[in-house]
Amino acid sequence: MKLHPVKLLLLQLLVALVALAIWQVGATVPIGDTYLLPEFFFSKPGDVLVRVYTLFATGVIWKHLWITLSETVLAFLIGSVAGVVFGFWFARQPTVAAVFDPYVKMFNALPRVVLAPIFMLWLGLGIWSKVALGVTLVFFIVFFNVYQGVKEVSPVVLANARMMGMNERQLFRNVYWPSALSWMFSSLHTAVGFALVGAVVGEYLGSAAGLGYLIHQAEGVFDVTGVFAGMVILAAFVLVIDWAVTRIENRLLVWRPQSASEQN
Amino acid sequence: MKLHPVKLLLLQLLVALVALAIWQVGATVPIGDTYLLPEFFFSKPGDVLVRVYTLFATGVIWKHLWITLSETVLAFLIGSVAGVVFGFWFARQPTVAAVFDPYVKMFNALPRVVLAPIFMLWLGLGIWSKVALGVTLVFFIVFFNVYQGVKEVSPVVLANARMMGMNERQLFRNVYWPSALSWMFSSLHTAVGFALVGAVVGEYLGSAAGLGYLIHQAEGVFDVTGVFAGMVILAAFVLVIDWAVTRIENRLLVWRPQSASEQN
Amino acid sequence: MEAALGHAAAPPPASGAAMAVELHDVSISFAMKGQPVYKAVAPTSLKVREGEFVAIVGPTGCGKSTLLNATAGLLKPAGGHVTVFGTPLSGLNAQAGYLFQQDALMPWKTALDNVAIALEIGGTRRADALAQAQEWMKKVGLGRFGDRYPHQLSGGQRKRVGLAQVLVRQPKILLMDEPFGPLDAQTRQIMGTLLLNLWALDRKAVLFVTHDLDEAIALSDRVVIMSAGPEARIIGDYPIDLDRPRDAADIRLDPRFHTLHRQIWNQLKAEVAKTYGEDLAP
Amino acid sequence: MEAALGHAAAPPPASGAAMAVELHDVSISFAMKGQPVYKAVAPTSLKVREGEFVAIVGPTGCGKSTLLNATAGLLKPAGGHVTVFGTPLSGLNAQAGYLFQQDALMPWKTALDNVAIALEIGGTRRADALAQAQEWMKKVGLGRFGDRYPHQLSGGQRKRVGLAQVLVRQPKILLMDEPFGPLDAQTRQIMGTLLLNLWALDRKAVLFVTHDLDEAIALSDRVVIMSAGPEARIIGDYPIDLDRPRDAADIRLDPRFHTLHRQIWNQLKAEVAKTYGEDLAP
Amino acid sequence: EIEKPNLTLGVGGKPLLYYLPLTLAERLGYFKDEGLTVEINDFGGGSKSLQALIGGSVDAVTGAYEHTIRMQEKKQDVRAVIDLGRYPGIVVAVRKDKADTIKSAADLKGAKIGVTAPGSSTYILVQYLMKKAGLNPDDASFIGVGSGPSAVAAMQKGEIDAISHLDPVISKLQDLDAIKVLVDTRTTEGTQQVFGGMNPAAVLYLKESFIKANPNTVQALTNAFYRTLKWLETATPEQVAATVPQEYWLGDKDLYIKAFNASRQAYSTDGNIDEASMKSALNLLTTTDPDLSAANIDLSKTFDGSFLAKAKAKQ
Ligand SMILES: Nc1ncnc2c1ncn2[C@@H]1O[C@H](COP(=O)(O)OP(=O)(O)OP(=O)(O)O)[C@@H](O)[C@H]1O
Ligand SMILES: Nc1ncnc2c1ncn2[C@@H]1O[C@H](COP(=O)(O)OP(=O)(O)OP(=O)(O)O)[C@@H](O)[C@H]1O
Ligand SMILES: [Mg+2]
Ligand SMILES: [Mg+2]
Repeated sequence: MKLHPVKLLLLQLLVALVALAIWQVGATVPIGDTYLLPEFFFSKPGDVLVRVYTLFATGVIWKHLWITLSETVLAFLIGSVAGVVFGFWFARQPTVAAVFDPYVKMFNALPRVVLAPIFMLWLGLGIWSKVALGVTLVFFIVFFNVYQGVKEVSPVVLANARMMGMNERQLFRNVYWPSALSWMFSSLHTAVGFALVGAVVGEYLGSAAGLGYLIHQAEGVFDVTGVFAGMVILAAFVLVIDWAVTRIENRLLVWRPQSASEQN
Repeated sequence: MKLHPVKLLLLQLLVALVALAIWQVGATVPIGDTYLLPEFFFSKPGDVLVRVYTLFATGVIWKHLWITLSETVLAFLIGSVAGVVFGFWFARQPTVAAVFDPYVKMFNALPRVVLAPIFMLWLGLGIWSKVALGVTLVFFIVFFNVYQGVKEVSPVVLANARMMGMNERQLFRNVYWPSALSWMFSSLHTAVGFALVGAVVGEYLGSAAGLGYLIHQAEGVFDVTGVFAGMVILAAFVLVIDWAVTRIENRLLVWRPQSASEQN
Repeated sequence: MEAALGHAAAPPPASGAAMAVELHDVSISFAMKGQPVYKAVAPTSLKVREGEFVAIVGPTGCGKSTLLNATAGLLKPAGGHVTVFGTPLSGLNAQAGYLFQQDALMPWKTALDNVAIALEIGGTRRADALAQAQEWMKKVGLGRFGDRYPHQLSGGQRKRVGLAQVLVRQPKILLMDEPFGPLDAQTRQIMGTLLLNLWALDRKAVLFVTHDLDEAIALSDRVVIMSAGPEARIIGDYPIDLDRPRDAADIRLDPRFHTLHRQIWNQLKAEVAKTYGEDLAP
Repeated sequence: MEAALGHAAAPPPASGAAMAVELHDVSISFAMKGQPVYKAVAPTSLKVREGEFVAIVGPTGCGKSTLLNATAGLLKPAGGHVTVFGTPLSGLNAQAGYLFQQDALMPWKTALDNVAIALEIGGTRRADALAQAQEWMKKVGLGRFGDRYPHQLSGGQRKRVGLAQVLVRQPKILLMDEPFGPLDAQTRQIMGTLLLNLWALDRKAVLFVTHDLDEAIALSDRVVIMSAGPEARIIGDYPIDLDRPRDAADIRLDPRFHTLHRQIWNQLKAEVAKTYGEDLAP
Repeated sequence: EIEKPNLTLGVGGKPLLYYLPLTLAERLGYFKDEGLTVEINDFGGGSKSLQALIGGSVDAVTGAYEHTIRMQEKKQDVRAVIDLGRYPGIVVAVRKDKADTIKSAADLKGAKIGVTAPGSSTYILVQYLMKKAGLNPDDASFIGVGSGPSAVAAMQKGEIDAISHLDPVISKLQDLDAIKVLVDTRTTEGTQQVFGGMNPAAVLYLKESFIKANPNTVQALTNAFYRTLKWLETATPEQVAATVPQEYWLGDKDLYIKAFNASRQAYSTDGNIDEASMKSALNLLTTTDPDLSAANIDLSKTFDGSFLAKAKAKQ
């Protein structure tokens, strides 16, 4: 059942090609007299790829990429660490959790675009206001999952560990943490994307550099090719970060049985 | 250990009061000659509450609330259902999952503000473009969690069910679904907030009504009080939806042992 | 070693009776990350006739559960193959009911629902399924525990729900992994009698793993002994030529019972000693 | 019924020996949503002296595990209280080691780490802990299985890792819930001997739940019988006045063993019959 | 002698023609010539760049003159030092197929009008026009359509009947032949019709405290912008197109030149804001926003012409 890596790669490329083909056809072949993907809004795959190439070839992109990368990584790290810490804290302190529960949910529902000016006020225009925006996205995703993950710890394993005499810190290290790991990683895969989204939206709303800045510039002057080139780079980018997360995940979760679906 | 509901409510109110007090002091008492929470950016709690009251008293708010509610609920429902369906599908079809994995992650990383114009192009300026925006947020959160939830099904329980002769549909109903439920609900709590964020951001970027529209309008004329009033209403609003989710959750998860942390 | 047995009351499988399960040189290995492959079971053959009750005994960790898993189709043998009623097994063994060694109840269903679902998936109407399930819950002594969730039951109670869950479907082949492990001696006997009665009704084939030699001899037509792992093999195959129907309590007074018990016990003891020989000072 | 016992080799607890564990009128109830409260255990008193080995037997589902949970401090009694070495228990019983009936190993640690962690949390250096853990893994016959994760072990192997995990800490009070359940008869005896040796070293108190009456009598100073639930009580308390040290195999030949066995068995049988009386047609 | 040679400057949509002088000043190197290093931060909109100014994350903003008036009401002393655009540059237009029914602002009753954002200057201008035509602001519904391609889409898909917007959206729509212009405040004529005079739009504004503390810096900044205005006054469209980055060309140089030509009159030639223009701007606000009362506004505090005067003298 396990796919051969080369075959898998070919299939993935096939999907990409089909998608590009649809894009190309939608942008150039009219149905009736409307285009499915009008060039004005979607550009054309060829143009976008050429633009991506130019961006790299001229080296313009590196500065922007580097800034966005820093923001994303920082947002991801700070957000996940905070999510983990608060997730654990809330799960272990039911009173705290019960009292703050409505407030956490309220904050989670605040639109980040509105918060952006406040972050800029507090943190300035540098990368930190963008990091903060990313953190507000990443945090909640990780938080809720870790919280639930801790509560899902097997009661027998927990009882056993407590009977051994583990104190709260030891329980954390030896029981809660490993048990919540698969929850955490599940949330991290979503969180990686949202860290990037946060950074880019932050840049989009106010900055002097970064992928979001590039996209914003392009959007203002109908340079859809530029917008899509930015998004393509962004997408490629997240794969790299996610790959890193997956590596760490596989490392930390060696102990698990092959999941049922992989087995058959 | 379980808090008495009245005591809990009092504690929650206390937190709210402390927060309001900090807000009030930060906005009116200068430290040196800067304000911690300058009125220009934060307004004052009293003003905001008065504004909230006026919005309701004059009845202006209802139309906007109703629109935002519809968008949020639709985004939440469509996004979660799609997330559940695809989550299950991917978990049960490792080949599909492997092939599409990078694409899913790429889409998750696209900043929604950039997608907004495309949705408006396709779906118009009505509620559907906002719903679509919300869906793109909700979907990924639910999707990743359901996917993981299905993979975490106890191998022995699964083997037992398969030995009974369950077909794929029966396995879904009797094993995967109930087993993934706690994962799903964990994601739903985050998703509720994001559905609302999606709707509001959509309105913010282009619309004729809704809370996001109100907030944007207030922002345009530097009416911070209006912005905060909008956010307060929004926050109250999400609590209502979340409460509904929690009720359904408790209903569907009666079978679980009290979680370890509640027990002690 | 595979002599056909004559029974008095149980339907005697004719000498030429069809084979319910055959393991042909089945060997089983486990691959583990960063460790050499563990060859749990060496190529092993075993035949179980229709209507035959075979007990498997062996030192702990020798590969009994693994063998049942292979027979159930849950585990792909590294070598050899399994045939079920003559056809080679691919995928799951649809003819078999399997009572797992571990807890395998669905935690989100009540005990009664756990039993009823086994029928419902076969198409039985819910009301009928519930009625039959309740019957079986009574038979395993849990008539009043139907609306409990698994975590609200004791270890022995859960096992009995599992037993009801498997038996209610009346499968042609029964695979039972220490079904009576967490039960007291008295309940064990009651459950044993229950199982024998059911088995006597139609010509089920039973593969029964147990650590209780008395039980193995009292219930089965044949007792198979596995050697200690790794590369466990079948090292003994004893026909149990005691009359049927057997009374679980009285049978222990039969001198033939004691002879058999001693024979099997001695072989088993030697085998276990081997496992510990390497690890334990005598 | 609580006669002090004289032992030959095991340190005989002086008549006035301190009480390790006392249950004073402990009763236990379970509240379930939408169902009446289930009174599992009626007010029950039980005293275990330092250095005393008490076996608990009873019909399946009567409340043995529940009673151990209460002694461990994992379950708050509905009435009565528990004292440990004279001090009333609040929170967990820090003096006790508990081998659970269910699998309780940490799935994310290897077998060896599962054992070692029990020492590490007490402050033992990791290297020492690993060395001692490896000793214990050898003692339970799993010297070469240290680097396996629990899901890569057989049922009996997991149980033995659990046993090593509890014993390595050398707690003052041992609570063991069917510790040898999934082990073959021979391994059971080896483990029983291991336990007895350890117990004889220092004056541990042991509460030992088992379904194997032979085992209960062979190992313990006292056998306590619980009645069938709901509202289970202690209905029998038999001092086992057999000489120590006992040889697990030979003891079964002792006539006194048989007398005791018969007495206990009869009472137990009657009790089990009661459980089934309501559910099963005879 | 320049107090703060490293400046941060905020703008809400740098590539827009509305802010062309900024891009030109940067690309022509006039900031450098004045000894300034200017980092330009682009924000999601004009209001966000103002917030950044108030919050202290930028030193100066190129934004709407109207902000300086509004900030007085909020007790923030923000002053313009040079005018960049003398006309608002906003165009009100109707969809081609509605051109027969909607011929003037008075016909906007019941229409769906697209604006960049609720509360923004495009929104205010239509309201002003409607009010002058005797309509109530509630008589039409206003839809925020954003400033990018989505605005074009909204018109193309027929979701709005009329639009009040800026370049390049208007030029693009004209290029697509999708609209008919009702009011064009990019031109002298159009602006005269609406306001009877000038109505300053894009200006360079700073906090009063900053101006006080850094007069030389502000002077340098003003010099650079004044020089740009002078350059722009005489530049050919080709020169402008060649100066701005190619990405700003809206994908098509011809379109860009067309758009520039349409807007060219809107750029200020002398950078000054006279009393009449101020009043006109204030009037625009007070007419449409009942909460804003003219009594609280001291217009002399919205524009500080002293730097401009020195800049002129220097040239
Ligand atoms: N997933 C696995 N990976 C590696 N080794 C395994 C795995 N499952 C079982 N084993 C090994 O295979 C051998 C046989 O295991 P099995 O569970 O069949 O034993 P068993 O005879 O059922 O023992 P018990 O009586 O204790 O249940 C054991 O040594 C065990 O460690
Ligand atoms: N969480 C619970 N909620 C409700 N009832 C429970 C719960 N736990 C145990 N019980 C009930 O309490 C009784 C005693 O359970 P317990 O687990 O102590 O039995 P046991 O003597 O250990 O049985 P076994 O020998 O089968 O392990 C049983 O009838 C069981 O159904
Ligand atoms: Mg086994
Ligand atoms: Mg028990």
